Amino acid sequence: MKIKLSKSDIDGALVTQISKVSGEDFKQCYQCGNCSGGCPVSYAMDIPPSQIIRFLQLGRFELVMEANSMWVCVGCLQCYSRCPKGVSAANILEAARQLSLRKGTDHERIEDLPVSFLKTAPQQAIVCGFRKFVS
Amino acid sequence: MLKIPYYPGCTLSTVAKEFDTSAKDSAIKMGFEIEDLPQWNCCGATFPLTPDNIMGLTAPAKVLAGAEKAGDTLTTLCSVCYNVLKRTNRVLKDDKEKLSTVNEFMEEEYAGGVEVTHYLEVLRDQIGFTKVTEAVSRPLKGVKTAAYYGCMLLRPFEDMGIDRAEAPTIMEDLLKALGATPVFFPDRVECCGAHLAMDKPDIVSKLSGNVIDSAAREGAEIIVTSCPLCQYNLENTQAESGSALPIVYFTQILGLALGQDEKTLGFEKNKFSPLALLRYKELL
Amino acid sequence: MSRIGVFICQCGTNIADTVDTEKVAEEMKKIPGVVHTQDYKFMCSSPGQKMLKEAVKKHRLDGMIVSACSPHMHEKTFRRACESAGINPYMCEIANIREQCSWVHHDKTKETGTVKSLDLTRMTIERLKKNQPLKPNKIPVNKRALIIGGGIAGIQAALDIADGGREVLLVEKTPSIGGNMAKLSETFPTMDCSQCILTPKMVEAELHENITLMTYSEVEKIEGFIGNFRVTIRKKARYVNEELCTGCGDCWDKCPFKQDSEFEHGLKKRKVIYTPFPQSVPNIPVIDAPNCAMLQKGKCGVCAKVCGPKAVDFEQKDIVVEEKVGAIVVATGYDLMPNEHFGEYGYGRIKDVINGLQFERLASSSGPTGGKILRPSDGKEPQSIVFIQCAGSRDEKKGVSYCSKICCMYTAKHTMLYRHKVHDGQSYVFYMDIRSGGKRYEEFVRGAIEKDGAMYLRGRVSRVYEKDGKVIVQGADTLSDSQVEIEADMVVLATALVSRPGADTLAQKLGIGYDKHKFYNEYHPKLKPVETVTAGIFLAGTCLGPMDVPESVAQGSAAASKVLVLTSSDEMIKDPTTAIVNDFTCNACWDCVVACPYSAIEKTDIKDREGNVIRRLAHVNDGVCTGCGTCVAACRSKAIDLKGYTDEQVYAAINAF
Amino acid sequence: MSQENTEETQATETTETFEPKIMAFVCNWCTYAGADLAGTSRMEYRPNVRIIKLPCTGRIDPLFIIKAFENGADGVLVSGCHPGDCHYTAGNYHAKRRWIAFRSLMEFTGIDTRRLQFSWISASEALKWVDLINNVTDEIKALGPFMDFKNLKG
Ligand SMILES: Cc1cc2nc3c(=O)[nH]c(=O)nc-3n(C[C@H](O)[C@H](O)[C@H](O)COP(=O)(O)OP(=O)(O)OC[C@H]3O[C@@H](n4cnc5c(N)ncnc54)[C@H](O)[C@@H]3O)c2cc1C
Ligand SMILES: Cc1cc2nc3c(=O)[nH]c(=O)nc-3n(C[C@H](O)[C@H](O)[C@H](O)COP(=O)(O)OP(=O)(O)OC[C@H]3O[C@@H](n4cnc5c(N)ncnc54)[C@H](O)[C@@H]3O)c2cc1C
Ligand code: SF4
Ligand code: SF4
Ligand code: SF4
Ligand code: SF4
Ligand code: SF4
Ligand code: SF4
Ligand code: SF4
Ligand code: SF4
Repeated sequence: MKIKLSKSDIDGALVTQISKVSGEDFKQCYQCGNCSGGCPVSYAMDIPPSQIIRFLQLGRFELVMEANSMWVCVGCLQCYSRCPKGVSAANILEAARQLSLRKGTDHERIEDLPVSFLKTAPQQAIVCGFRKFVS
Repeated sequence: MLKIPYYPGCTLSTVAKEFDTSAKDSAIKMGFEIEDLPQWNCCGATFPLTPDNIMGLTAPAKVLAGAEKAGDTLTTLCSVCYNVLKRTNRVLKDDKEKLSTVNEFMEEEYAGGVEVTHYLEVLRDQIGFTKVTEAVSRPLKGVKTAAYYGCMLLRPFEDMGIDRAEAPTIMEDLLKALGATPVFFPDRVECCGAHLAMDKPDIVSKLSGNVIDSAAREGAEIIVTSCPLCQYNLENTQAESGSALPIVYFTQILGLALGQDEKTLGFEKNKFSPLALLRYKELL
Repeated sequence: MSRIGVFICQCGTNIADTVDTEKVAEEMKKIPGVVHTQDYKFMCSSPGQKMLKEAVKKHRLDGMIVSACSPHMHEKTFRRACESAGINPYMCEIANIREQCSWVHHDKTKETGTVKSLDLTRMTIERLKKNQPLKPNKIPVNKRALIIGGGIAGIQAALDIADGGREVLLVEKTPSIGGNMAKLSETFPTMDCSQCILTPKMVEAELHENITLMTYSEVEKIEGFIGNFRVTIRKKARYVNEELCTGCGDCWDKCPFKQDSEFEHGLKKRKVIYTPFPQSVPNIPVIDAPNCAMLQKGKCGVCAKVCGPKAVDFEQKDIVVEEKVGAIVVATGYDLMPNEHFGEYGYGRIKDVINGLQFERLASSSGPTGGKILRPSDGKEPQSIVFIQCAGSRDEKKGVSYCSKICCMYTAKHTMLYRHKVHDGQSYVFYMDIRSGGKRYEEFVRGAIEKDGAMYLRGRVSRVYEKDGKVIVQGADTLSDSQVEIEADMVVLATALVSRPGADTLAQKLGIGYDKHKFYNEYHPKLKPVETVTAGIFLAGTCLGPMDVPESVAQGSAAASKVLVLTSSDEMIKDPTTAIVNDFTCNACWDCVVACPYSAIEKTDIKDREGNVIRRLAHVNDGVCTGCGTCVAACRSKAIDLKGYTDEQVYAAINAF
Repeated sequence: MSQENTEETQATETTETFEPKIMAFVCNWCTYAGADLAGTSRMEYRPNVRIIKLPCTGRIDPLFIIKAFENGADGVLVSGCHPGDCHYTAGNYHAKRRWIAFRSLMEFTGIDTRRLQFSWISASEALKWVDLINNVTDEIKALGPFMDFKNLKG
């Protein structure tokens, strides 16, 4: 990948917005990779958490929004708990989800879920899932 | 008798009823009572991770407002409820502005006067594990029991503070008090996959599978948890993979040790009941 | 040697458990020359030592063996006891029957330990028979010190030594002391202004009654050894009489010719008669002779005409002086790697690609732009600057293999200075690693990133080129796996620190070691960090390798303390274990001279009464010799021996085996 | 073991009961201190070695080694500071060069070079010292007594 980097990218509006929504300052992250190292699902992400933050540092908002990472993140807070800088990748991915959902596009539809799941699963799973995946 | 206001939450009122009843019955055996809040609503089952999402705080805030009327502490059992209520409470206590915004959306105002505790904390800090041991009539001698904490009971540490986030012992200490042999296994604070059960079952199988393998390798015979979603994910994964460790709520094991009739403990709902094992060990 | 006493220590039960000390004492009595033997519970205790002394008197001993713990433990104790009993301390030898016998052979029957103790004691006795009384060498110490190099390290060393009451001669090659630190704008990690903290020290050095400054001077030759060096110094002609000059500046105001200023790294011109910078110490100009119209072509002389006190002196010549000093501190500092190393970065070709010290000058309020960050090509304020770290460092192929250690820090500093001066400017830093070990250093770098918004990119820059008035930088960000291109207004290279040109020549004159990068070698990197293998010569600052100001200052002080220790007494006592040449058998093959790692052996001439050289001989300088014995093994004529470890002594021990 | 009774016993010795005599030339700063440390740490090793301490391996004259063999050594050990660690900066380099030359000389004179061993042992390598002594003792034991020089001296 080739990036042309300029001040307007780094301070881009969308990046600023995701920073505001998540409450996280991307500059804090020093790219140690602990979050990606501990994230139980980074193996299934298009872009692992630390690199998500890297792209945001570089102003590459669109890459973050295209990746599946935010939908795979399970919100376990492993990343945040162990981050030496107290940066929460979880918050950042949640913010990405929020920005996507707040546009009104749902990530999941209740109709698509298996009936067996809906019948047996603990309520909390369904409630939580809908909070994460539906606007 | 000491009465503590208690928030059951959706799942414990339905799918995980046995968690609720075993805890209530056990409490009585130990000389206290947990009492349902007269009125409650779903906590939302997820703490909003973006600070600008104030709406996400209103549901748990309502619970807290209700609890405030019942007393100054509120106890819970489900790890997720505990997490959501405790973190919300913290935010509202620390951020007066947020508190007043949230109050604008509620009929009853919350003043910030509730302390959220987990049933485990009640046992450890208010009752004391030695008292628990005294109440034990059926020690679980030699039962190798693994405590699975998962995420929500512990993280983030600065908000939850129930125990050390990476090396907790509260459940193992309880197990010891019950006469069981706690099994410390590496994956006990790793994630089970949680709500991904909804649309990414393969991820859940993998994560929960890791947890079970990790416990099994250390010789666990039973796994206990305090989260219905963990219980669900672990049990389902096992059903798929063909291993057969009983995965139960810690209160069910507690009930057994306190000598409750095993028929009241709801093991029939488990895919793999621990009763056969306990009988084999001549503990029943 | 006839009357030897042998004392066998039991060390409580430490020795006695596995060695039959009584038997050893008995057996040793049978050896010719041994007149007294005794075993005892604790030889090193006061009663034990008293016993030794009494035995010396009673049995009229002239040598003794103590079979006890390792000589590393109590050799000194027993030799002192000997001395106070009136025999030469070097007539006392230790047989190590504890660490190397009783403690490593656990045979409770005592058979093993006893047999070995017998052997060890006997070998030591035979050796002792060949011992000669030795006298520690006493070397007179000249209390003056020479400092070579007047950067911050040298200045610090000079001030500390001078404050300690010793005379100091500070020799600086350029017209002013101050070194590289004088060029810095503000300094990490506290961001205080470099001039503000350095100038007072420079002035103090100039005014200190114990310090003699010799600027515009160089050391040409060094002879002698610790405590007794003779140094030849060339004081280059300044063409200005230092006594008369008042530093008024009329001369350089009027001089019609200009040259690039070395101090400003070409960002500004200076006159042909000049001081390097306004705060120069001494504030006395020099004439840049090769460029002076008067000195080259005999036309001009403007400076001389305008000089009120008539200080300009075109007739001045270099002066060569010889000075005697007892100790030398070398603090000759560093240079930045020269430009030609950075073809792909366009240094020297693209005007807006500069190095770190040039940036310091741009940022300095006394610099060519008065502290405004303006790019050299068109004097415009750059809206974006790319900093390239490890330029030349950590580049085994084209540059140097080592890390220059301070460039991570000064680059972070530069981004801060830039942000403070150009508020909406964006800086980018390409780095391989960020090395900010040190008190408050990591926090400093994080401040540059988190507070001052420097964009750090993990990767090296591959090339830099010009396009439409912009400097295009092409590099990588390995963290995002991407190739990165930045259109910058200016590029600053965090150029490698290298040793001074000529560092090797100076080292050879001094007889000190240097590594392949021509940084000077410390005696021991951990335990003797400011000493050299040549006794009496110490090191400080960046001539040892890259380091920052705090470290350079610490080393200056450390070297000073070493000098003060050395000059604390009039004489130096040295261990008598030194080599000695037999004048009759030496055939002047110089094998020993080559072998000696300390250059302790001199080639000397034996002259007859008329002064004709009749013979040449090796001669060991006791002041320098460390007693390693390498020369002895090298000499094929067996003409050189090591006192305390003579061939005779060693063979005696072997023969007793 | 005094010289007399060594010779006495040797006559009747079989390889099993043969206890070799080993002479070690070591430098004062590294190996001697390492051997001391083995003692301080109460390690145990074979008792066959006798140490001669020298300031530096650079002091070791090849003739010392020959002399040791002449005097009944069945094996000789030379040990000093690791390259680069020499207390005297370079003494051990000189020593090394000398030994290399000496080894070929040994080969030439027909002495089994296994009887002469070189090693670098630092002041902290007590364990290495112990292993070295044990191994060398075993090896020399296997080679049997060294008779050539003794006979010569006879
Ligand atoms: C761009 C840049 C920024 C820096 N910023 C900082 C900072 O913010 N903070 C910090 O702590 N450090 C900083 N440093 C490092 C700092 O410059 C050095 O640590 C310090 O100047 C070293 O001092 P020194 O006395 O060892 O050497 P030098 O300053 O090099 O002094 C050596 C002196 O010896 C003289 N000399 C050389 N050879 C001879 C000879 N043969 N005879 C007589 N005299 C001789 C030289 O002329 C010179 O005056 C920076 C370095 C660079 C390159
Ligand atoms: C794992 C590790 C590996 C290392 N490896 C290396 C290496 O390979 N190379 C290297 O150069 N460095 C290494 N170091 C660094 C090295 O250990 C230190 O630089 C060095 O030991 C510091 O010595 P010191 O004298 O400053 O402090 P210390 O060694 O801590 O000594 C301080 C002494 O003061 C005593 N003391 C403390 N308070 C008081 C008091 N109030 N009154 C009286 N006495 C007191 C303490 O008991 C102690 O004996 C390593 C460090 C670590 C942790
Ligand atoms: S753990 Fe924290 S600092 Fe490290 S990469 Fe992740 S977010 Fe950045
Ligand atoms: S919260 Fe999300 S990103 Fe963080 S560790 Fe858990 S799954 Fe990974
Ligand atoms: S002299 Fe050495 S061996 Fe003897 S008692 Fe003292 S410490 Fe022990
Ligand atoms: S040389 Fe003369 S004119 Fe120049 S500074 Fe000195 S006194 Fe002034
Ligand atoms: S004589 Fe030389 S230094 Fe003086 S003014 Fe002329 S050119 Fe300048
Ligand atoms: S200090 Fe930093 S910039 Fe300088 S060479 Fe080392 S790693 Fe590179
Ligand atoms: S090696 Fe021996 S003979 Fe040769 S110069 Fe030195 S002392 Fe004289
Ligand atoms: S003993 Fe060592 S230092 Fe002394 S002269 Fe000989 S080789 Fe040089």
